Amino acid sequence: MVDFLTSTIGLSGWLAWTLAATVSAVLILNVIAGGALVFIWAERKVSARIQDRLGPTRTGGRFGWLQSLADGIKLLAKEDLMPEGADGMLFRLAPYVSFCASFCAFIALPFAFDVVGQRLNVAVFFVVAVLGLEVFGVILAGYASASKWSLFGAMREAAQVVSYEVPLGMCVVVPVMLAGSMDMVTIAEKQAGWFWNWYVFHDPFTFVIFWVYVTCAVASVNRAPFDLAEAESELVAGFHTEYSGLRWSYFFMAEYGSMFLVSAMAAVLFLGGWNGPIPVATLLGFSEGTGDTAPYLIRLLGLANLVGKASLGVIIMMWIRWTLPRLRIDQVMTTCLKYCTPIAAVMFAGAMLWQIGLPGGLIPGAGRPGGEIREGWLEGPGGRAAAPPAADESRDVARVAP
Amino acid sequence: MMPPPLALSSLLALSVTEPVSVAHYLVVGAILFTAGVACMATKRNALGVLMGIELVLNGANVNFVAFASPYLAADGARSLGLDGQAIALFVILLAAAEAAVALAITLNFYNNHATVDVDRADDLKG
Amino acid sequence: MANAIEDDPRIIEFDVRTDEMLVNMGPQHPSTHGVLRLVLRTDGEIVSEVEPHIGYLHRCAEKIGENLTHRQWIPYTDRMDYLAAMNMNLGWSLAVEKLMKYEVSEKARHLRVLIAELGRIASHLVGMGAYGLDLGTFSPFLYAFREREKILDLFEEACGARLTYSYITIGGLTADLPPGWLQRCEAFLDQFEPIIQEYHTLLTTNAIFVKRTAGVGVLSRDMAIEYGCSGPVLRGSGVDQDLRRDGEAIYTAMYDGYAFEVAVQKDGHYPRDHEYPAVPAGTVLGDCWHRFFVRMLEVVQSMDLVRQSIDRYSACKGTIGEPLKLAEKMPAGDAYLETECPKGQMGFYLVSDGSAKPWRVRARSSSFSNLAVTPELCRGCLIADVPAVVGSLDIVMGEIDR
Amino acid sequence: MTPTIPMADLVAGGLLPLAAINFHTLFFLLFAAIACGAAVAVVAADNVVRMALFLVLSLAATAGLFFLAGAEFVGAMQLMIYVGGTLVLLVFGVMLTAQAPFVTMKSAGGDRLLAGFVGVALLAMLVLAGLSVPAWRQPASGTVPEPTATPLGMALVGVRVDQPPAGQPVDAVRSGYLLPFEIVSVHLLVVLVGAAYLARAKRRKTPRAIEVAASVEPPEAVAEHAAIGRTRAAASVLTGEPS
Repeated sequence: MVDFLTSTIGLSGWLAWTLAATVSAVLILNVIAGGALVFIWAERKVSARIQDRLGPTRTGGRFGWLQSLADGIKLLAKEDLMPEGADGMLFRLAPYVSFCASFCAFIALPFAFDVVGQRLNVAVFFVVAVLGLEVFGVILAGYASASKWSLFGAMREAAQVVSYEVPLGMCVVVPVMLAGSMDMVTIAEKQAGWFWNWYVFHDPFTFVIFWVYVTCAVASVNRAPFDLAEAESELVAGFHTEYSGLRWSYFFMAEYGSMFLVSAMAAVLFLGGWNGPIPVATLLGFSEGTGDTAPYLIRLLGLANLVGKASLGVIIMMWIRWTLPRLRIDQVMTTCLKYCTPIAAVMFAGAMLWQIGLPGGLIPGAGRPGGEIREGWLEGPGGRAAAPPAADESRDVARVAP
Repeated sequence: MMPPPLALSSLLALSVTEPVSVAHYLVVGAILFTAGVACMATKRNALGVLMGIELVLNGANVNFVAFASPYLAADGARSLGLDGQAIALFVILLAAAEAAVALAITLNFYNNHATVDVDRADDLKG
Repeated sequence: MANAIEDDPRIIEFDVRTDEMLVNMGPQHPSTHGVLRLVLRTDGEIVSEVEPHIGYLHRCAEKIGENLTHRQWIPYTDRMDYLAAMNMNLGWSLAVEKLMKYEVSEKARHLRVLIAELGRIASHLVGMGAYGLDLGTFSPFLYAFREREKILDLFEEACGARLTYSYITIGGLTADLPPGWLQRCEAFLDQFEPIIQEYHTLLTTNAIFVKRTAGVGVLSRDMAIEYGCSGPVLRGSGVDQDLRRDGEAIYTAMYDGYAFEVAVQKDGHYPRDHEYPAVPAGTVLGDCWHRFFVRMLEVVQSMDLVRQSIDRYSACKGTIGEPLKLAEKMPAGDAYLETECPKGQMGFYLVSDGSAKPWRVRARSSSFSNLAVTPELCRGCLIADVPAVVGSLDIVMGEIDR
Repeated sequence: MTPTIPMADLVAGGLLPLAAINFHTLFFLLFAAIACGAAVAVVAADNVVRMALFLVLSLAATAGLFFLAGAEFVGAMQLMIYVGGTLVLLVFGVMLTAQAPFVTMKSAGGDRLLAGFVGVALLAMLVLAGLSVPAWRQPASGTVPEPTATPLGMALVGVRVDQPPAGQPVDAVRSGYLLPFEIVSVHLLVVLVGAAYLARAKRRKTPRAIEVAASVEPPEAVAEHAAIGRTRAAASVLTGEPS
């Protein structure tokens, strides 16, 4: 994008950089804010259909598709109340901490080949780490609200998220190991082709660990049946009991942003990323090199694929939420420590052994050899020349559009 | 290119037009380190003391990473390379281990004294 | 009780100095079924003591009764257990009829059974749905209300009201059924029967539901009797008592000739008159799951009774007869009668001085006694168990506070 | 990481003052300001929760500095481990100091003065030391760093791919970090076991219900004991000690 701005339009360098960075930041911001609007509307429609209701029908004409926007405007107009005993600074800051964490994690998420805010060499770790920061806002909110229900919610969330990061980290490491890279773009690229190239179908262990990941992801974003932090029948509304208006809506934007993020992570790590189940582009003879429009088309297709997969994940989370009762805190911890963690550990070891024994994956010839380790690295002096993985791509600050 | 004199370099530090040098990072590390030491010295809350320790270790880490960075190294100078980053990693790991033990000690102290005020940990005073 | 806490495997005792905290659950709280206020003394998530505070819905109904004629007080009984107003009407009417030694016509008797059992289904549906809500699942609540609405439609057709009916009255009922009602009622039963299986899938046999309710809030047989519990709460503890079979003659005469099995676990199993899901492992007789399950069984049992009463009612010739006059003079004396209401044994006591107004009116409510066991059941449980226990008692504050 | 912008291009753009901005330096200054400001705020704050918030800010900004210096993996680990660790600190902070008197524990004025004096002296020494080597003050060469995650991982398992000894085959064991890696792993395990042992769950000797019953005191006594906590009061009632 920077190249385009400088060479085609002739902007000076700093202007091009600033513009490119702003465009990607605004785009990501819109993905979260717009995504939250769409998903809240979808949640209402999905829950309504599950429950034999219609949901919103009138706002914005058919299907009530403007309902969340109307709600947003209502929230803007509402008074931001703060309890008397609250710690003012922390109370005001908490929603933004949550939101910023959710926002920052999107920076490293690839939406399609080359459509990524900042291609990071350690993207997977970065996303998991930054996503863990979201809980910080929740704890601050719970503490600063000066309400016992809020404090309960915050403590539950802290215990839950800190615990679930362990199995989540283990699940995330498996695709990293298979791809030999923590770069999400590389991981997704390695799964190109037919759907049996996806890491979820790589071997039995990855198939199991995918479901462990799903469980842990639902728990780490606090969705039912793990929504203890805001359990309305026990804790009134948990950590956001005392929040109203725009500050409250920031928590929700963060929650829906995180839901989309973990779903997109699942798509990238296990479900082929932006590669569809059938390599349509390849079958039609499109490739990066053909013509001027082909790269755009391929990226658009990839974008649709990834957003579709991630949205499907979000919808499934909604489906679960409107079906299952809530677990109790001790049961949530048991699920994590007695089931998810050991299973993830065993599956991790299994996937590792499989990688040694049958590096090709379950279907012979389907998988691609993983790893960035060059042969030359192990050979000594000459290895240096062949050593560095291509560093060209990862240097750009903004690469939202090709 | 000759290195600028000391007085000038401190002014240049705040200039946004010049590329940063290792010294920039060293100053940041020094500030973090000093803040950590001050934190350890003044806080009565055991958790505050722990936070001070984390700051000190972090300050040291900044130095390691700065020396390890080929980007920051001046022309022709050899950076510490991977060694610096590896040591920084080990520091982070050990800091985590240290925090776990320190928290356990704090917890036991709290159990026995119903406070986390380190000034009251004076049972061994003669 | 100290030993029970020590031996409870669910309680993890950390050797951390902790402070206890008093938390007000209610009177404005999403899961206290109205305006119940529970003061919890908690140590973190563990509840050491629960104290129910009542009286937020007190309306002096009994005192009002001394200033109205017997029939004029019927609408006030509607507002006691407003979820089963038909059964409240029936209880008061029978008590007055007992004082007068009045006997209603055969057709009115069968119609009363029909209406009372439909009312029991409606009440248990609310209890079941709200219990799901207490455990954090929203959808069963709406599924239950969907079916309850159909019962309310039937009631509306019969008496014109949807919540406070005053339909069953002293000396019979205010009106006979409109034409075609019985067919619509049978159509409802046919349509409702398979839906009970859905409830069993969503709640009764759901793994999370069983985890949340099995072994929680165990009410022993002796304690249930000591505290004067009644209804499903008593039967859930394995006490074989149902006033429709064991009550006073004037009440049991109403069910004369009706075949039904009391929903209670006898000799290790529940009645086998229908297909029911098996009792899951981990449940203890007297826990929340059994109380819930008894209610589910009673829904089926009431459906049987409704079908029987439809046959008998349509076999009766003639009219249901006229109810007594609004200001009918009663003989001097007193009478007390308990009936089996959905929530338990509802007793009405009245003293008459020979005038048209009772000299003294007293209602003995089942929810009041059932609520009284809450402190015993919630001692040493987790916060999340409190709504689970209170919900399983299925209380109605209108009846407790009167 | 931002490549430096050629001066000539900027002059041609006619926007010299703005155009001369080195973005790497700009972001460095931004993150450095946050890191240092938050670190000072940790010292200044009295409330333990606020302290934790500032600490997280400082650590996160430091992670940003690591990213700027090309140490992506270290930066990500910093975010993950340090911030996660601080989170636990924060939780403990809230739990252990929930009683009002302990949330803010003010340091004595003299202590602060002394700490300030020593701190300034230390800072001056460190800064002077840092600036004393001319080579360190030379502006960055701007060599684009290579991604270090994979080489770092290789180094940790004992294979150095970045600095092979000239003219010799790699001596994996000597040049790698396999041994330190193993030591640290075992160390972590030992520490985990030790910490779990120190803070292990122990059954109470006195049944909780008795303690609860004992803690029911007249209001004045409760108010008096509020500063040292309810349980302590309850314990003293049980043991008969004056509290």
